[in-house]
Amino acid sequence: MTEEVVESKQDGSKKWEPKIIAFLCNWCSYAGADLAGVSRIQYPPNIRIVRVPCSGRINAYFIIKSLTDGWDGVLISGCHPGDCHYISGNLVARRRFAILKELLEFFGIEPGRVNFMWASAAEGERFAVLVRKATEIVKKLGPNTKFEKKW
Amino acid sequence: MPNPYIPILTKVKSMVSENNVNDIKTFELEFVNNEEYKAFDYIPGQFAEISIIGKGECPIGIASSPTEEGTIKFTIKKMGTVTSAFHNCEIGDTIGIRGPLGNGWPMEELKGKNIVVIGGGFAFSTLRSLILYVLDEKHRKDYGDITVIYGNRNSGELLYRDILEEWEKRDDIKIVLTIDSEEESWTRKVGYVAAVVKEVAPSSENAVAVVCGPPIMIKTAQNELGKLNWKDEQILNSLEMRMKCGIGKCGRCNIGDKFVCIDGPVFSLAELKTMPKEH
Amino acid sequence: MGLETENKDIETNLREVAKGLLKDKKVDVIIGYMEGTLPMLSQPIIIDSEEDVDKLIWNNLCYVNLAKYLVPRVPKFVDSEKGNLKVGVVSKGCVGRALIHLASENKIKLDEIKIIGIPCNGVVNRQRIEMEIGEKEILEVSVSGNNVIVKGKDFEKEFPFDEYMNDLCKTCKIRKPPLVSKSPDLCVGECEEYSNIVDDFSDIAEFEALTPEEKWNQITEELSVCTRCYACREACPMCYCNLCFVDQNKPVWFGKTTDLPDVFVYHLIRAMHMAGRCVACGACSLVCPMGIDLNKINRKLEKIVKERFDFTSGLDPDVLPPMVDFKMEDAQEFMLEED
Amino acid sequence: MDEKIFAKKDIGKLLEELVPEYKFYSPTKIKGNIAFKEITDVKEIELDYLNSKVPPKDVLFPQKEIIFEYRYEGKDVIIEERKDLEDKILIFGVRPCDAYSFKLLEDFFASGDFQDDIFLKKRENATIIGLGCNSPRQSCFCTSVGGHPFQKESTDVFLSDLGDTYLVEAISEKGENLLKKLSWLADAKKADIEKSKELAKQAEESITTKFDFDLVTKVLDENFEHPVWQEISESCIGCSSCTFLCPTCTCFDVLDENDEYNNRGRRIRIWDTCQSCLYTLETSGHNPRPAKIQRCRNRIMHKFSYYPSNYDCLGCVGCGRCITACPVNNELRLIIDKILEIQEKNGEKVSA
Repeated sequence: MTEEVVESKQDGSKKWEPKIIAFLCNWCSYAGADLAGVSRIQYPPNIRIVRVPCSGRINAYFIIKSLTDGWDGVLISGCHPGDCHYISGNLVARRRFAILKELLEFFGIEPGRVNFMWASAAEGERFAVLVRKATEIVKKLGPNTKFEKKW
Repeated sequence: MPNPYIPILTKVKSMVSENNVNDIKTFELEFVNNEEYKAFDYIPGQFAEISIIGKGECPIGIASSPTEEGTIKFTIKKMGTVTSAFHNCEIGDTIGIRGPLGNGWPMEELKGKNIVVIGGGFAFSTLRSLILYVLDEKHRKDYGDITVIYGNRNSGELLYRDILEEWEKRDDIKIVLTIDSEEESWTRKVGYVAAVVKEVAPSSENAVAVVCGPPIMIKTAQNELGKLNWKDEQILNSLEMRMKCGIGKCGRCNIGDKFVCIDGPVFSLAELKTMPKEH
Repeated sequence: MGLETENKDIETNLREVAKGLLKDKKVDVIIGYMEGTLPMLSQPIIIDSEEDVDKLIWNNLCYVNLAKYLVPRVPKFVDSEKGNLKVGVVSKGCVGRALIHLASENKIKLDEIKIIGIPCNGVVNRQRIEMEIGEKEILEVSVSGNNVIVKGKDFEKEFPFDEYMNDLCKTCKIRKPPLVSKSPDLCVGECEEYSNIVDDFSDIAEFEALTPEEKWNQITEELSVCTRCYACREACPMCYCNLCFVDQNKPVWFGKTTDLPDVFVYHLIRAMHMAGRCVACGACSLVCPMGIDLNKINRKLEKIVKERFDFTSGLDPDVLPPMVDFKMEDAQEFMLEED
Repeated sequence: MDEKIFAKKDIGKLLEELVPEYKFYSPTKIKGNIAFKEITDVKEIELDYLNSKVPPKDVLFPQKEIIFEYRYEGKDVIIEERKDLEDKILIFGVRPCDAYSFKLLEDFFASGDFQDDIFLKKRENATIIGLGCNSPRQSCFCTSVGGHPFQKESTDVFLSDLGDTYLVEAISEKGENLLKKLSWLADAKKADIEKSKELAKQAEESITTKFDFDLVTKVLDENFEHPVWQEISESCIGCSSCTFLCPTCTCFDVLDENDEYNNRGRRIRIWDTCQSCLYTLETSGHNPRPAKIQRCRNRIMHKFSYYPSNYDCLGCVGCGRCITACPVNNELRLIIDKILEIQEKNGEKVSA
């Protein structure tokens, strides 16, 4: 993936910025992101949002494919446990995420590359805070180069 | 000899949707380099490996006849990854072709004979090429009577409608169109191809039947021909098989010790009967 | 322990039991193991007549997981008239577990099979021995006392069985097929359900303590020789998908080449699919023509599933596998939280 | 040209001299297995080996090979052909069975109206240094397929392992030229040549697996629909280890690999296997070889029936890799035995 290099306004130096793909569930987190926007709560512009019907829709393929495609980080957000629009989608997903998170770490992928969070439609502030946190984590890890193919 | 894996580059000149469902399109391709077009010397029934570079490659029968100058045509149904990519093409997109590949219809051997063309569904593309070739004024005198039996599921699936209309107006070719079940405003035949073959009862005398279509149609039509005293040697088929290279190297299109890509795709029924039933 | 004598007893009993089952028409066919043509191998065999029972063997080289032949059933297990035949499956612990787990996924019906349980004390890690022998031909393998004796043209080497056992067998607690009350299966020899091995996953602790970089290096080195022949997938009783994710082409999820990222991703996702399903038979590693060791990954999965969901696969056909189940109170310490 | 002698300890000298000119492939140990890899350091060379796990076929026909590279510029495509096909390759220490496989591959890729340019160019630029096989394995049967543990066909230089030294013979013109460059090689003594002959004889005698493949081909041709195929395919799990480790298997799949962020990509070919269900699966869902029985049969028929009828030779070099690799021990020797049994049974019927 082409690296995102952002020119700093203060001193003109060029700095690497991570690109993060965010899968947000339609009912809570996507609305939460919306709320953050409407409420003019600032959060880092590093995330690119993909709206999915439910966090239960998120397959491990999506996450790993994102990493192989060169995204520096993956962020997944769904409704809080118990609040799922489809009753238990996020609970099934949570088990999947738990396994994936541990496996990725076991396979030597930095644990911070893939982050999971819950954010409801009313939590614009929380959404912004956690996105900021995830961005910081990924920024510290640096560019994702492990899946690059030789050309 | 040039590397046979390198495609010749062409551009999409036009795209025509062929059926009501809009999942079959005919692509007209124009060669980037005219020299390469001149070297692209093919006969009806041959195929080419065409690719959208970056999406992949697939073998498709050439639908145009060598008598149509300037471009070549492919009729493609939207099925898998590559064919879907074709349907997303725009005019001017680059298409790679490798070919012509395989042995086409035996045009030399057919000379002086009556030809019965039996086609079903979208497999009609190489038959279109054959008929156009035979009807061309340069070649028409070389061949005997031509009968075309062409069946489809419904009238909306009928390919090449304008050209069929033209043919119907001519008196040196007999066109029999049929659809599986009755429809309003359909004035031609109704019924499966095999039944129509029985009804038309083409004579096997000094004739060759060219059969192309879905497996079940091929089988039933061949049975009917058999009943009409056609010999296995007189019945020609064009086979389809999964292919990657089209030049006999990638291995997968073998039926027994024959490769469909280089020994076929045209086989007579007599030949097929000596081969394993792995097609 | 005297492996050889113990095995001989089992073998004799097994043949008797098999004969009885076939004679009384309790089963139509039996799938078991027979002598291989190479010293380090055994061969699966399907028998349907009493005369053939003497071909059945049991030793520490019987490592193929026979459950593989039931999902989908091989043609010999289906009769054109009677439909599914009753199959007796010679089952060591992990084969039994695989059958039971497959039953919990509704892939087989336990009343259509008969588990012929066998106490197993582990299979030989043939790849490790082959690699240690190196470029010499092994002509004969025998087991004596606690040693695997490997003989060749001009060498003879002993390997302590405890150490050269397949890694998953070392920590295996379920050495005989778990007996499910619903289907009265039988066991050759005594059948206690668990042996008292304490399993604290210490075997992977060392690896887990490494930094991501070190883990990455070790795993990628291990996987670098993978030829993508998918023997691991084909030998795994749990891999029964009609179309594997690597073969899907609409869309193409992951590359099919032997480039490192593609190989890595294949093994990562395959592991993901094994969570809560792996029955620790070790077939994937033992069949690998390149000798790739996947056991560590399988152990990690076992650990995650045990610790998080307190689940061990293949014990009870009526318990939902963890990945299709959930609890409100599942741990979620890995989720991002505000500080 | 006369035979030469070359001390094993001088291998470094050989490497040093040849590396500037050639890509030097030699047996080396990777994760416990012998593999043919490009090397530059003498320490990597492994001289004591039976045979490599993956055949040296993968030097000339690698698992993943770039056919061409392309670039997109708007709607135009620019195709770049490979330029590295002219590189000179040297493969050191190829066993006679594998060397013979190069001949089969060459004949196959050159057959018909279309030549596989990529393989043939590489083959043309490759020099093969063969190495006699002193101790064939039990699973080896090269003598039954027209080979020999000391067969020199399709090698350029042939070595015989005499212990501390190799006896060196130039076989082809390419080999002679190579040896001319290595002027420091000493002439071989008569005793060395005798010893090499003795070793060849011993090796040949040690091969116990023997088949009459003319008969096998005949039986196969007549028994395509025989129920024995059900029996043969019964325990096969379809893992395709046999085809991936086979020195004569050539099937491949063609894919496009994209670097989407840079508007470029490459068309590649990767090994494929007739043991996979997807190998013949068509987009329509139709599969000409849907079950294991057909796929198992296809592999055996291809090697021992289709090959003889198309190319007039067996498609097998007798290396025995498929025998040792089969995880369920459904190995070639057993399969051939079962096939020959048909003949025996038929013979009994006739005589009775």
